[in-house]
Amino acid sequence: MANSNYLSISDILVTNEKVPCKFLLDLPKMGFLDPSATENDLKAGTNIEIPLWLAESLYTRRPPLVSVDLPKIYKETYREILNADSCTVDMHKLGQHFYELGCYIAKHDIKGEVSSTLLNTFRQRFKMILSASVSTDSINSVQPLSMSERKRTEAAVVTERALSSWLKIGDCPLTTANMVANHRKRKRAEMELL
Amino acid sequence: MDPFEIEFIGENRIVSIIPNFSHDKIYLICGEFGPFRAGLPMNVPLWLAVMLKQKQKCRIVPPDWMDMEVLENIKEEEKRSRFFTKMPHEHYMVEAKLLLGAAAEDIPRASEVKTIIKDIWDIRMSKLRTSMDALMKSGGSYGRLDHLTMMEINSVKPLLPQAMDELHKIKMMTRTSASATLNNSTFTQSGSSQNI
Amino acid sequence: MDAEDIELSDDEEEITAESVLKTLQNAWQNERLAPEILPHHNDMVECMLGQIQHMERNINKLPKTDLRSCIHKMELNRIKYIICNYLKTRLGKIEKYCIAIVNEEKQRIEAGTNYLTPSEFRYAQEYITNMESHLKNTILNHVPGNMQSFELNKMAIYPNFYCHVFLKANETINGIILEDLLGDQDEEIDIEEDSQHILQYKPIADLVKNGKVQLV
Amino acid sequence: MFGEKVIELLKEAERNSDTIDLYNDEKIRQIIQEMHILFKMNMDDANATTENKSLWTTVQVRHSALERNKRCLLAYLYNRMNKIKTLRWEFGSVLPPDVRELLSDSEYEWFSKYSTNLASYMRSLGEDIGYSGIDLTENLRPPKSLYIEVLCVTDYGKLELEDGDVIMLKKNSRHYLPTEECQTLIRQGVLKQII
Repeated sequence: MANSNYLSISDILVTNEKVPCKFLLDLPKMGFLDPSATENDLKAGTNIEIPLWLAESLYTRRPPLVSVDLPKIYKETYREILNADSCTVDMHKLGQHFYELGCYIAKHDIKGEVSSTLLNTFRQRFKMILSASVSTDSINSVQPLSMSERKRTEAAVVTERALSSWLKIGDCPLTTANMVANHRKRKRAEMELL
Repeated sequence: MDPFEIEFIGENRIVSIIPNFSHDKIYLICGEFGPFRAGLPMNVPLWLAVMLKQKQKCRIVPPDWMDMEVLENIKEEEKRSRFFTKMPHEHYMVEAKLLLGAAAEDIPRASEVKTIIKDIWDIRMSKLRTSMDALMKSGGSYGRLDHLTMMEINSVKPLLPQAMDELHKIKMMTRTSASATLNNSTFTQSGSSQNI
Repeated sequence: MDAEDIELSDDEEEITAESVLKTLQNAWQNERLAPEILPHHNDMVECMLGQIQHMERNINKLPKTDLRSCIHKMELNRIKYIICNYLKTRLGKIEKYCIAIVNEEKQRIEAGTNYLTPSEFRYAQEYITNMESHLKNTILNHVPGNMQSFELNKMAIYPNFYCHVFLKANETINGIILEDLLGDQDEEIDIEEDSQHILQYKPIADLVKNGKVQLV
Repeated sequence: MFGEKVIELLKEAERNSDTIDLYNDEKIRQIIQEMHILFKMNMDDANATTENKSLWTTVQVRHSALERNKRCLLAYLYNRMNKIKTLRWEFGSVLPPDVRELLSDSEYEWFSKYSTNLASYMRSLGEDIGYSGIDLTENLRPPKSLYIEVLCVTDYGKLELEDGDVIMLKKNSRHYLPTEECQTLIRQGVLKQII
């Protein structure tokens, strides 16, 4: 199936994450990509972090202009921690887009272990999401989640709430449309600021 | 789907009422019902039963399963079994909620009935969560879910199917790197199906 | 006051309004739960609209306080809800996957196996035209020359056939193949009548369309 | 220049997923401006590649940045289009002025065209059997009862019911109305169902 991501904002944000790269050839006039560089050209051998989309486009040239290294969360030290007990890891701080970025970056992992770490981590942390979704505490009380984990949890909480209110309420209430309500709320907030 | 939509589907289920009025057959698009004879039991769709009850035009005949003895057995069985047991029918929870809501006085020991049905529901919901976790751990690509009712299935959406989608996406996107080193992978992928 | 049996022009056997309603309700449920747009059931929709119209005329003849009037009205509201929700769900998919749907539909029209009704197809085409002209007006006509093209292929969004769905089997089906991405051992499963499963949509897409399974 | 500005724009859009923000004309203009600068540099360097072959790579890198900017701009617009669609379904074909002014002119034109397309689709429903169309923005919730009790939230004015009765919808007034006839007003936030 063809890629459906072109217009996806979340995919754009994922591919905007920075990854460490080593430049293999000189790149004229691109010195500005390296904040510490003083020269106009970017020299072969320079190690810098650049957004994934740029890294990919440089990597896919023939010959490749860069070699892409793994961000630290996917490196061996972290992989060991994740495989042991991923539920203790603060994904909010270490991997906002852990799974999504991991999928893109896996091909740069020579050992091929990123894939199993991703799957393993996902399966382990699923339990956290599961319990967070039925917990009465707020989402923030669980071990910090990655962006997509958070979205998943929020969706599960919505389902859970809908179900428990269904169990309580007899009638199927008609309500104000979402956008209408939110715009009105925002307008009220703006009025109060004035 | 929204629980109210599942309820809407469940409302087509046929239940028995005893009308307090007489009327000829009514020809609805979903079928013919009647004739209505005051005092004589007859079958109508659940939505119609609730509507007539609210207009005080009928009494509800409690479904066979809405009986403490039957329910005690179901509860015991559900507690004992590792799997989901067969419920009285696909929409037991919808029927219970609507009939106990609109016609509690027609159902003997209504408040006990209500409590025990909620107990059964809670046992099943907690079993469901355990099963979801087990399904993900065992591979997360296929599961069998006999005897789960539509409302129960709906309660794991979108969480379970989306998590399975995500697992599949990770496998698909990282396939090339993974297949090369599958043998020394620290994680074993089980293709076997999980019964939940 | 009669919900008459109606005859659908193409079919020889007589079909009751009751059975049409059931089919439509199943079609609605499938449409809600399937990732892709399913073949339309316009004949069912029109048949029900006809029934509604007929019934509404009759209701108006009844005294307002007549019990039957409330009952019929309530039933009509239920059917209207199904129809509206069904059509709206389809529109939502048509909008989201417009480029992919129109491309595929053009081939299907040639083969006479169209999924969309003529007005849905018109709607989809008009939707793309409007999208194109808006994006051109705002962005594409203003960016540098070699960036101006409206790239349908890139913009297309496809339904995810690999997403997981819940189903109940209407009959026993043997040999559904579950792909195993990491190993080489695809798994083959049989599903018995009335059993329920969660699995990928892809291997069962045709079974949804021919009514052998029901999405739940 | 390498897509930073446009990311700010998208992050902004992502933050407020429940409402639509003011169309950021200024930023869009700046981004397009930058694209022209990049393009100009590329034209110049492309002409110089005969002397300096390695410049060709630089041209290609800038080209990627241009493509990236284009993608981001389209994603920004597309995301807003989806919200504007929701506005049509929830507010109806006439937008309140304070919402209308959040859209650019071209967006408003798109809104109108969307609305027209939708209207002609809805009109076509059932036309073969003599129907005058179906309003799909109604019947949004599974029906429960034919009449409901509602509270009026604003001074709305007169409402004529199908049976010819006219009622006055004043702030804080309570009414018992046919569900079918007040569901749209509930969606628009004029009435509130009392449960």
